[in-house]
Amino acid sequence: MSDLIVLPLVLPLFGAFLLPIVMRTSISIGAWIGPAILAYGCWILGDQWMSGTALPFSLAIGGFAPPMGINLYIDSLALLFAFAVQLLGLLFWPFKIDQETARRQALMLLLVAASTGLALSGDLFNLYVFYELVAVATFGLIAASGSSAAYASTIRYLILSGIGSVLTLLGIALIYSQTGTLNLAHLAQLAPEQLNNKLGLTAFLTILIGVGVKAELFPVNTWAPEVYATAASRVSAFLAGLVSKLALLIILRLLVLIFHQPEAVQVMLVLGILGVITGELAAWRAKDVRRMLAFSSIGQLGMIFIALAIPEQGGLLAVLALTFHHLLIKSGLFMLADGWGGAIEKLRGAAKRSPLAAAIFVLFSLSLIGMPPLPGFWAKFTLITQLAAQTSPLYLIGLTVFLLATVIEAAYLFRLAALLYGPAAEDTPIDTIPKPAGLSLATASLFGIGLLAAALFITPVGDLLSHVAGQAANADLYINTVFAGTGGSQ
Amino acid sequence: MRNLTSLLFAGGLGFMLLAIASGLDFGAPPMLVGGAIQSTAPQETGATNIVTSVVLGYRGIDTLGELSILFAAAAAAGLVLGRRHTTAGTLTEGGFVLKHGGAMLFPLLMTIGFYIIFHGHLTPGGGFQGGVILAAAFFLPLLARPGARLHHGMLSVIEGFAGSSFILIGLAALSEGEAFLQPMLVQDTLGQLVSAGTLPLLYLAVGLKVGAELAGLLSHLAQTESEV
Amino acid sequence: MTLTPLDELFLYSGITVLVALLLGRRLPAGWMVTILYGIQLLALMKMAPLGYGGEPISSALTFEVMGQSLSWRFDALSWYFALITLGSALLSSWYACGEWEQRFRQSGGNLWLFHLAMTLNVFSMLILLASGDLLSLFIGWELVSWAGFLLMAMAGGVATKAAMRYITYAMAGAMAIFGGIALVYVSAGSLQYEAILTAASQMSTAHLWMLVILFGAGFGIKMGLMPFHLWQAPAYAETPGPGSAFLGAISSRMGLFAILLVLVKLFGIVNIDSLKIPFTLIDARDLLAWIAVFTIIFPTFTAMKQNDARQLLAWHGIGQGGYMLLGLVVADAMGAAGGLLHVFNHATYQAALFMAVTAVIHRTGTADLNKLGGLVVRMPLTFMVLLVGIIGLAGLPPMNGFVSKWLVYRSLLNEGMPLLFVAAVIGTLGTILSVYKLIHNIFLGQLRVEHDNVKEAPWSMMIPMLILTAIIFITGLLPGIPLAWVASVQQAVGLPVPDYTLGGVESASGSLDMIWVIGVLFAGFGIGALIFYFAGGRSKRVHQLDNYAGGHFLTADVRYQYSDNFYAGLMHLIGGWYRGSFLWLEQSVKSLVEFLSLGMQGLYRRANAEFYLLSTALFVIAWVVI
Amino acid sequence: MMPEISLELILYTTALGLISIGLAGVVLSRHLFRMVLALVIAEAGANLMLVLAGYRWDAVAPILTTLGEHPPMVDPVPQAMVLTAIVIGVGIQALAVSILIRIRQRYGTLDRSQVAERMDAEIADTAGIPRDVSQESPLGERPLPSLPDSTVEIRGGHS
Amino acid sequence: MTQIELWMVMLLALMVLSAAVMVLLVKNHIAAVAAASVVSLGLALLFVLMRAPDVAMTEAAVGAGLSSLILALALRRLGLWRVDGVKTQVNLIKAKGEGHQDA
Repeated sequence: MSDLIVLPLVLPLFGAFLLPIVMRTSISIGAWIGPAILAYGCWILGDQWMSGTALPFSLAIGGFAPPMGINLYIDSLALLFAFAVQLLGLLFWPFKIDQETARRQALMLLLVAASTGLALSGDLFNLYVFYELVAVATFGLIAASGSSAAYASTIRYLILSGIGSVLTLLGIALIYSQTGTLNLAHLAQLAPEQLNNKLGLTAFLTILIGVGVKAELFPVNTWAPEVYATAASRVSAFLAGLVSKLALLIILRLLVLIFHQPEAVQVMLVLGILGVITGELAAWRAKDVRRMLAFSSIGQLGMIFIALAIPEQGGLLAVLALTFHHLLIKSGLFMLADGWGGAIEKLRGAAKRSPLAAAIFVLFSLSLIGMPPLPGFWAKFTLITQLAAQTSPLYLIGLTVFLLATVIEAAYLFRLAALLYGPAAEDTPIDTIPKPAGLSLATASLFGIGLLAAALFITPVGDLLSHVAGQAANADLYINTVFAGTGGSQ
Repeated sequence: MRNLTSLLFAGGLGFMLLAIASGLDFGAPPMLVGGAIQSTAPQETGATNIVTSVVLGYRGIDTLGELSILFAAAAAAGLVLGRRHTTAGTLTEGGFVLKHGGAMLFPLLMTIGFYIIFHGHLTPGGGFQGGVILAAAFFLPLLARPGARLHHGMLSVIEGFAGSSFILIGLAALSEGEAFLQPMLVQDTLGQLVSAGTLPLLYLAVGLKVGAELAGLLSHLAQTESEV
Repeated sequence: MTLTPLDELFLYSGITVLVALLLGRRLPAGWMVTILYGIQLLALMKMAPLGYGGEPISSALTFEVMGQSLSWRFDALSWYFALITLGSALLSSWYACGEWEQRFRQSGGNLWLFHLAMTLNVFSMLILLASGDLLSLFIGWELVSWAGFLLMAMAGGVATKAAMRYITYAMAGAMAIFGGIALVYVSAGSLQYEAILTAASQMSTAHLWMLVILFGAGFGIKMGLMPFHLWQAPAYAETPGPGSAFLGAISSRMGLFAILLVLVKLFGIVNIDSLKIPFTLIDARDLLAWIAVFTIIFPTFTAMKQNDARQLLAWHGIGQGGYMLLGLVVADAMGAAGGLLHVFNHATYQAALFMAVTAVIHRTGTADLNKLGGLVVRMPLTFMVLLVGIIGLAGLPPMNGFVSKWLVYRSLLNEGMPLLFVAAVIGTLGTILSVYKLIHNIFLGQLRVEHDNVKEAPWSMMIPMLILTAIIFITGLLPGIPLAWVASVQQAVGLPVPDYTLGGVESASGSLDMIWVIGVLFAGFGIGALIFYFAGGRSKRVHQLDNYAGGHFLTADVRYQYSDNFYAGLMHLIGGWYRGSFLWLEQSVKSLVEFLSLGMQGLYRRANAEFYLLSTALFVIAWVVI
Repeated sequence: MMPEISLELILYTTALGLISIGLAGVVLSRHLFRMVLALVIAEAGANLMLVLAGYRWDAVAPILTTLGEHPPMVDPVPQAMVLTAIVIGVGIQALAVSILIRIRQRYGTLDRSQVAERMDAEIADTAGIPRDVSQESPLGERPLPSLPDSTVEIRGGHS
Repeated sequence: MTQIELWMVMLLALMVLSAAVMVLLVKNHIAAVAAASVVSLGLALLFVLMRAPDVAMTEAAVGAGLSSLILALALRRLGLWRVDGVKTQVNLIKAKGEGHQDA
């Protein structure tokens, strides 16, 4: 059964390769391939979760024992992420049928496969490959929206992310030169002796900056506003919601397993604080919805980086809570932006045109700023208690910045909400006020329902997250799981 | 001012990295994984070219990912450049040498390409290198005769089947109860052409896919548009 | 699971919200909601022993989330505030039923939203009041903030702007509290009140300072304490009539409740007293006292300048909050009793005043003090309500405001704080002046032509007002009734309790018995009437316009009443120096954010992302390597 | 037989030098095509770095020429990874130039700042935002914000 | 590694680095592409010396061959295929103090 876990990773690739051929013969059949594969992937992963197979376990690809071959490491966290990838891939599926359907859907399948790979893989270079695949598929999907601005933003994103991958590759080369292995578990074993030095730190930092491009780490996140403003909403939703979190996952794994140096954490803390400051402040003045969401996303990820900088397990819990919360919210908000994407001023009175959308927006906003019964509050509560418990004054600065940023966030989100519920401008008839498309609205409502469900069942959700965090924070468990069959690395 | 700063920054970064890198023990790599692979690879995969056994065996999924990246890049480039309104227009007609040389080179390049692919597990070279040569073979006529059109349909069919057969070979191992992409049919005839089990098949798939992909990409780039 | 009385209260309150949500679009919704408030009040009465020193009642509802346990309970403090909350909700809702509702609906108001917002406010306030630990306190706090936002913002236009401003302030406050909670959690290891109580005595001075500042600022924002008071008046004034009566009566008192609970009960006023400010003679408690005094003075004088009746009342609401805090901070038996009693008293007359003004708006369509006058002949009952209300507001006998203010003054003198006393009296002076403006400009003087056929307020509005009037007078006459509740509150939060009687307070330094006071007062009136009568006094009715000025007979369409720009001369004397300084402060914070935001946008808009990457890589690696 | 320091230095300098030159090129170029070229160079540097990670003194290429005993070989793993990285690089490069072609078609320029400016303008246009400020114009030229609403009640009532 | 090889490495390194600088400095785009392919070629030779024949082959085929071909084709379609360097209007690295900077 557990061998099948490789299918959600491979089948989308398979589908992507075959899609152009099938589409050539029959578009109607071809259009079903992607959703079917993703639904199957969801089913396999869900089944895996339900069947209660002992997690975590490790799966050697090609039957080669881990340090030599590549292994997939499946713990609750990876499984959750993989499931989220497949599900969101399904929800954000580009259904539009036109001349380029085959290519667009193939790219989407590739994106899903690569994201699943990022969630599951246990090898540093393999992660790099999937990271690049995510990048290329992303570029294609962003550019697919076809506007000139989309091309321009794509090339800027591409170049930035290209430098990022060069730096990542450099970091990988440094690590390999030092240790002679790239398996994360193996590295985790060797790290205390071999990577606990300047070289290890440099390698981590180059990887951090490289991967940070996708994770919207300040200051390599300047691509985000323009890309989110030009790409199709579904793509933006997938990027802001999921891909950034997967990049975070890489950093999280590296931190937990390999790099325990306090300097590594401090760098992230400082960059995270700067990210929060710049993102939230820039969002304050944003004049169109998408860019506002993009800046807010930068701020939110800054918060997650601050959380990531907390060394204890509680910090990890905060990271996970914030991550999944933001995943849900930002995806939903970007779905709303499909149709509401234009200038904020144009949305005057939009609540009358589409009350459901406005209500969902308010719900998301409330959760985003941490209104108590909603899950966002618990995520933020976990974060601030952890932050306050740290002794270094830098964390207190982080706490202060975090709190102030929340105020600013509330101000701009509710400025928009007030606009939505306010009267329409005199010269605009109500029919001309933009309105989210039906499908997007339905998807957004789905996220809203998910959010409410999480709020309702916050106790089990919280327990689940604590369990997941506990598993993810346990480096020894990781090592032992990966090397269980071989009884050691040597 | 900014130019100067950037230059200084880049130089400084390089210098610091150099300082870091000079701490490495150059020329004596730890060979933890590499050493282990060297000693077991010939038995496990049956390939004498150990790089090949790493590329297709130990790190097979990397290669799959890499193929996907190439595919994604080609698909994305296709999406960006589009198919409409393209004719191979402004290329000037190739001269006599180019035309006939191209015609003569085509079979030669094909042979070389396939040779490299099939000997990938024995000698340097393999699917990628061979694939590039195949692509060149397909592309050359286009350069020589601007009017000629590459058969895009054909290419994409080759590409799709090559890619999916890579995965199918991997899945076949899975259905045999082994791990995904586990090498099968390894004979004990190290050094022979038919020795490495499924590896040459995988490399063939890689080569065909790379060749088709790149040829398609090149022809996309070579076409000029009438809509400009 | 057995339902405790507290659970029943929550249940009824929840049902009220549901009724408003589901049936709110139908017309009798107002009555249904009112009746449900009544039922809630009855449920609260089941817990009446709490008001007389009974044992706290816990809710069966508890949660365990992420290692935190949440619980809810009622003690004397909660009960006292809940009583005021439900009372004002009941009367405001009653007031809204009938004619006001119809008018509101005709003018395009969303009645459903109004009822929903009101019920949500009440529900969330009950949750806040019942909080059994800091976390549930914060949850209730946020709920109250957002429910208030809903009620304030629903009128649209100016109201939405005011509500936006409110929510920004409220979020800032909430975040201060949130930070404070995090610090408490770290030092106490738990958010249960018991754990905090034990931890508070061992906290370092710096820690305690930080907590006092964070919580003080957070709760103070809700109360409208001095530097953070700007949001309150516009927000309350723009709320639809009965809503403003309700909000004005109780909403900002939630801040006082939280201050009582956290600063006074948990941290202990003694601990706060020990926080000295270096190089000065004052400590944190003095600081709070002075903030309270300034909160009395400045908003009161700002109120004097208002030309909108609702704005005037709302500004007073801020100032009156200062008296409550002042009394509490003095924290001796009488002062604390005065502060707490003032919560009740203020709720009664503030609600009555807002209702009276709303009634005037209902009949005349305006609350602009420059466009009213002489209404006493058309709306005598409303005039009476307003008169009683302003006597209470000004703190004059025989109304209840006098009692609480007397207690505060008395304790200021007892504790030897003459400066504070003088300052508080200055505040009262401003109050008297400005409430005179209110009653004069609305009811006295010349009736405007356009108001010639104005009628008395409808009975649906009148009855709640009269009930409030009666309460104001009765509790003025017999302050012992609320003082009993106040005493048990003081006991619950660990403050000394005064000796109270039915008519007032007894103490060594001076007693108060309102029965005597009022008796003497009315006796004086009676003697005056007798003298007037026996001296042959006769009255003669003349028409208001039966007169002449400057050699001309008067006509109804010429204004000869001095009401436009009332107190212009006085304003000229005192105004100017403090005017707008807080606005300037607020504006400059906003500009700073705006400016920074512009800078950040520039940062992200520039095309040199690669340069950022390069320099970050350089600095980060340099920091590590070197 | 002569593990000299100089060889090591030369090779690392080459690899890191290529990366630095590439980085500097990306930052300094004003032309998008040249930025792509610079990226290619930086990638080449990273590849070299990776190959260096597997180099071993006096070893042979990782290909078995004789069965049984064989001399020490260099590490094959980095070589396999470099193979992958090179192909990835060329894929991205192809995508980049095809996007460049489109940009050139639409905007008529490949100058970095001009493209950025046009993109900003286009984003603002599609969103429907009037572009009040160009990013070059100083702050002082922006219109002043209107007076706050709160000044109204200080001035006395709302009329 | 013999002395000759050492010299070759040195020479190649010099060649690669100077070609890389050339890529950024030359005005003509064709020349830049050519320089880039020189970099790849030099690297391929270096890889041979580093005992990495597979990589060398790939680098030669992909880096020097294919990549240059792609870039050249792109140049043609970008309209930058001009042998005469003077005609290219685009400045590569802008001279200092000339008009607005994007910093």
